[in-house]
Amino acid sequence: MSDGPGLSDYRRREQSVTLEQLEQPLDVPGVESSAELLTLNFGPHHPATHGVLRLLVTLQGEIVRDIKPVIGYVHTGIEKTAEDKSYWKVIPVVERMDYLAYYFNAMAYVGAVETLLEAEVPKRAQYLRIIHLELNRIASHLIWLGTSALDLGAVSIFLYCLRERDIVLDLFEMSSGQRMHTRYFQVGGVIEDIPPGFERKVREFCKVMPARADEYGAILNANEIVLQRLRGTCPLDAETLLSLGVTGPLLRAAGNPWDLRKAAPYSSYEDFDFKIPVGTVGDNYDRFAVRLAEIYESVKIVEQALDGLPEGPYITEDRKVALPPRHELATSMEALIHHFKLVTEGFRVPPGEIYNPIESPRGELACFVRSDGSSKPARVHMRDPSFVNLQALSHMVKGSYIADMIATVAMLDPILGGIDR
Amino acid sequence: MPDATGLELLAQELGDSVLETVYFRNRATLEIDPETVCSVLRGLRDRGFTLLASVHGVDYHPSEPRLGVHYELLDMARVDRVTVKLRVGLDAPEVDSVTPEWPTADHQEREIYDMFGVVFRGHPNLRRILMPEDYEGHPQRRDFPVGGEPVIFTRDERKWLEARE
Amino acid sequence: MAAGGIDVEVKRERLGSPVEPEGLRVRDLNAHQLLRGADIEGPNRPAHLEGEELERYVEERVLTTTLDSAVAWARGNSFFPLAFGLACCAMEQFHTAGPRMDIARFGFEAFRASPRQADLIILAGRVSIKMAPIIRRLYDQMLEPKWAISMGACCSSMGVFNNYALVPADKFMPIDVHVPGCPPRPESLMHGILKLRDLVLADPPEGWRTRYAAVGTEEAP
Amino acid sequence: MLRTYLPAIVFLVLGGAVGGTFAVLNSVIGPRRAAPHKQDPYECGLPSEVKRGMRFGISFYLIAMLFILFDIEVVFLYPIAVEFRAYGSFALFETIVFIVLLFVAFVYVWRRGALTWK
Repeated sequence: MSDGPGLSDYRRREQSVTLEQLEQPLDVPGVESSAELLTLNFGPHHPATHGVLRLLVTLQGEIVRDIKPVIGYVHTGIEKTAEDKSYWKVIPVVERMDYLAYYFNAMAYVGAVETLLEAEVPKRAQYLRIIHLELNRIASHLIWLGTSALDLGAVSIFLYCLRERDIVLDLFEMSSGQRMHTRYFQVGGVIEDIPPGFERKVREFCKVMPARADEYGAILNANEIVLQRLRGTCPLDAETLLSLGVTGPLLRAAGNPWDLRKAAPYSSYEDFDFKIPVGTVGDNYDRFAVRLAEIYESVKIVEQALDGLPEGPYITEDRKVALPPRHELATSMEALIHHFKLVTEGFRVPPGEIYNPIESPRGELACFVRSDGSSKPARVHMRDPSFVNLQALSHMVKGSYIADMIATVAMLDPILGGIDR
Repeated sequence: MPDATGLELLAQELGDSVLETVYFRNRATLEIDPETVCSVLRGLRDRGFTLLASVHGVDYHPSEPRLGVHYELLDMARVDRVTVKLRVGLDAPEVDSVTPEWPTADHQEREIYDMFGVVFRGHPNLRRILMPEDYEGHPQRRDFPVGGEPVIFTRDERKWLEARE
Repeated sequence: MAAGGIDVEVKRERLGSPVEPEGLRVRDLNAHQLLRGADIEGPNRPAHLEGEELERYVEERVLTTTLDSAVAWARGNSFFPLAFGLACCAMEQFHTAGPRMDIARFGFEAFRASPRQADLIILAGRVSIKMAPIIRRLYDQMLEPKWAISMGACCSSMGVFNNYALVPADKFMPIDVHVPGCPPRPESLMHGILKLRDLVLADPPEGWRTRYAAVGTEEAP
Repeated sequence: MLRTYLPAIVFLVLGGAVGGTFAVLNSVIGPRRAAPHKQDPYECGLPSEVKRGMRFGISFYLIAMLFILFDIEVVFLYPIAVEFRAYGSFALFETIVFIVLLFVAFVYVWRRGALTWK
């Protein structure tokens, strides 16, 4: 497959882009000749970019003078694929966008379709959804903590976090049969009720997790190197963050307690009491501390949701939307017709547009669904928090050292699947 | 959410640039004239909608004018959301860019340009963001083929090899 | 189905040689008995051996290996994978290197950051057309001899997203092992790597198709 | 004379031999396949744009010189430390003077701000 004399079209494409085109006149005070500046690819394949993010970094010695994120290296055309699938089949496609918070993608999409359909989600399904959402938030924060500590040199924390995350993935496998991209959320509720032993295992995990989080806190907060690298580096105040549209732990670290679970509660979040960790200065240490504290809050929510888990159906009774249970198919003809109609063509959604925001581990994740009355969505767009938060990177990093840039990219927690969609 | 009457009041205050107001599933949407997008957003910002949450494009293929751009605005004090929608034809897909006033729209407008071909006048760095720089065509338009190719399974490997010679 | 219809009638005959008798386990047992001299003649045979039994005994006990099978053994057991996560499969790749699945048991946990020190590239995730030339360049810059594992359906056959944006890895680089799954479990990635190790050790276990020379089991064209 | 140096010589010969064989073994056994971009500099998977004539900033050289200065100081301490008991108190004072002198240099460099990166 080597390209031989004529370049294959992939190779020609990439080499056609040279840095001069991307170069912009650099108005850096005090640097007249650009001989001292070095433009470097902090490129798609790099251990510290948390995915295939390419940062065009202009360096003056150790100091970062200008940074330009170049993305699109894992663009999969998910929004285009979602447009020619029926509503029911879009869920697995949408889940694969932000591959650390897959339950949140499904929740945003399913919430939007339920609002369009005005389908009523039973209370038990809402509680089950919250349990899985908060467990997924913990799992996402664990991968963030592991890889960020890896970037700062604390390699063993990576293995501890994976040990905890394995337990959470076992819970997902127990309730839905698959570790990742479980397609557990359906329009109108969840696809299956939780098996009998699930509640006991989740309580065990909820007992173990705070103690483990204390261990991580003890190791990292006592480590002078980590503190030196995080405290006081690359701060950004709340106003600039708001003008850049940044939401989530980055905004809360700067002091603005904006969290959609409290501000606009959805899926019965108002039944639980939990606190929102908020930082003060807005530097890397606050971002780290806010996310670490969120793990404890998520554990509290899961425990309260388990205590208050109501009885009742786990999916909406409306047969137009939800599949009838298997045993009913043998007896009632009507269930068979519903089943056949749903499986072949899928349910139709009244025409309209909806923008459904929820709180994902990285910020406001919203799904815009436009339906034209057929059984396929006309447009599915995900407002991904990492995509918007990435714009704040250049404001944070200009003028700081390379080591601080690596710590800032780690604390930004960008997920390239969500950015490139 | 501004309820139906609040939406009508908002529309009158913003004057004739609002073409239509839609109140659907208690969410407010203002459809505006594309030329006045900057002034409408500035007016809404004065009324408390300080955070521009999202800018995204939609292709209303069968109906004209075809390319739509949506602006989702959020008022954090009153926890209030409003959507500003504008429609642009395929012949003159030109809209004023809001990036100078709202820096968050930078990458999102580049994505709409990359995926739908709507040119934003005044954008500091309008270039493709997701597709390769020298890619032809705007993939998320509805008439752009979904693409994809048949997968080479072991059973028809021979067929592919002959096809390649 | 195409014109051929489903002619999937499975014919299975056992191959000529059943499991190769000279397997290691069997040779060990022979040597043991030779030493005790039990099976030669009569139980009271003196233990020492000479002449022809001595050669057989020595040949049984000493594992004679040619140089390249020794080199293949060294290469197979010391992969240095390139830390290269593209998308969701990278998360499962972390877990393969994590404490439970623990790739370190087989010695492959040294994930190298630069292609200059890696001889196995695991494509964990979906390959977009913008990323394909970069991966090809990385593959060119890797150490010789090099192998490539395409982990997950997106990389092997564009999986769920068969659209304008993705490229199957086979189109631009030679792939040795395809690991199915979306994302594949850590265990199945581990199985893929071990299968590659057997491939490198040049004695891959015969798949059931080759062992039974099964014909007609491919799907219809 | 040879008797006392024998372990050192054996050590050197063995180290050289093992190191040499592994280096040579690689070029003897390893396959050689030319690939288009194999010798290009590796820059995260992209063609590197760094021109040859790129000059490093002056602060890099400053830090390098300071490091060499204080590293040599430590190297001088090793031989003294080996036979410290035999030299008695004379060596102790000598070393202290040596360290104090260099410490003065260190404080000067520190106060002048050469250690902070500009």
